[in-house]
Amino acid sequence: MIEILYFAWVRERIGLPREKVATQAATVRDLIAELSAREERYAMAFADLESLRVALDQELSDFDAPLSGVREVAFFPPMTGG
Amino acid sequence: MIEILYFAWVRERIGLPREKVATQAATVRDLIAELSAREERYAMAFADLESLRVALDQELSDFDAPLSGVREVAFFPPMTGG
Amino acid sequence: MRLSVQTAPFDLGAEANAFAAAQTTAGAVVTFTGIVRDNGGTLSAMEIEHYPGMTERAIAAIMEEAIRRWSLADALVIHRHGRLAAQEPIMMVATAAPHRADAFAAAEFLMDYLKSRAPFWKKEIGADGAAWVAAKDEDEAALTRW
Amino acid sequence: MRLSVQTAPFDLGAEANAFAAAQTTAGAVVTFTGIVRDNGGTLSAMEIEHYPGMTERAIAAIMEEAIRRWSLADALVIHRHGRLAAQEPIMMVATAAPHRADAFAAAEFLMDYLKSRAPFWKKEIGADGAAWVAAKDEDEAALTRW
Repeated sequence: MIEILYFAWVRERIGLPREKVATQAATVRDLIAELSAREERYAMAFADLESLRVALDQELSDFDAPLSGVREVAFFPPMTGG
Repeated sequence: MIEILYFAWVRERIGLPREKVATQAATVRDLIAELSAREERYAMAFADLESLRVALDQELSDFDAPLSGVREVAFFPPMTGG
Repeated sequence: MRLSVQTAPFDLGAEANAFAAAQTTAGAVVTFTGIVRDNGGTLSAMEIEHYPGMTERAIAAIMEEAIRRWSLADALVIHRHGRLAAQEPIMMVATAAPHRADAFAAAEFLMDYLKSRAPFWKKEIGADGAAWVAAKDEDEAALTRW
Repeated sequence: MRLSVQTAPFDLGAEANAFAAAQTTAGAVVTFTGIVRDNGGTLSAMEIEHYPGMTERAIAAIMEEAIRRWSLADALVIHRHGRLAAQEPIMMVATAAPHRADAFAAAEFLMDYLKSRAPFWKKEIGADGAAWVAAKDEDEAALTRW
């Protein structure tokens, strides 16, 4: 089981802040394909990967990173703090 | 009559903060020569022009600037504020 | 080094005084404070979302990098989240170093990295509705100078 | 814009708060504070001499230049003279601008020019006697970047 977190407009499009998912996805990209195949709201949230960022276990990562051993995946738009 | 002001170690070497001087000096350099000829303490204070700065009527200037119309001349070392 | 991610307002002056008073070797203290702009009266509030856990880790890593690179005597970051009104302070950084060039460079570095690498997202709430603030290309570009 | 040349101590926090609170269009406030370093315990006091009249003129001209070049919303300079103890604040600058890059650049510009173009001279008083602080080549060199 992987815990998936969504922030900002990704959270709003998918309609929930976090969920637990049973997946065999090997990479972040595979996980995104799995989720997008589920429901339209996921497909919409993940439509443009250019405008998305991903963190694995709270470290910024990239879509080709392997998921083996990862417990927490977070998807969000580019950050706008400060 | 020109009012001459001295600051920091220039003031300490010459031994006074300000004085009024009657002079016909055409430039700052001429005024320095006049003062240096007066007494050893002036000659010492003006020995190294590289380590001196001059302001005319409270604006930074240079040693070749003309004195005509100037009411206040100030000599001091490079500034070290902030 | 002190780091606080909080919903409560903070007192810029009290923080700056406490930070400066704690310095014994630093001759230079720089602070930056970000304030919610009202965009000519169109903004009624700002909502800041963040990623608890990752936020603190990311900011701590950025601060440690700044302290190391500029041999800072000290550094402080306070960043709020939740709902903020126009004119309220969003965040502040402070840096202390023996010389001013290091304190300035480290404060700018902290700001550039906080903007683009700490997981905060801002939403502007106005009379016409709410909109997420888009990341600026110039903020990403600012990172390349370090 | 406010400029004060004074012997009295000032409260960095109170000044920073008052400056930030007065801003209505600026999203970014930068402060710099210079503190008397004790040089590892060898310094007992600092004496700052200045040129009354010229000091105010020179600082005002530098501030006006900074406000013009970076379209600042506001600027503040406080600089003390007379006798200061170790750990006391010597001076501060504050800048306010819509964006942080302008507030940072203007604050650094103000500091670089104050250091080398405002008529202040510092004398360090220690156990071994007193000595005028020599101007640093790097302070003069810092001006060339603007």
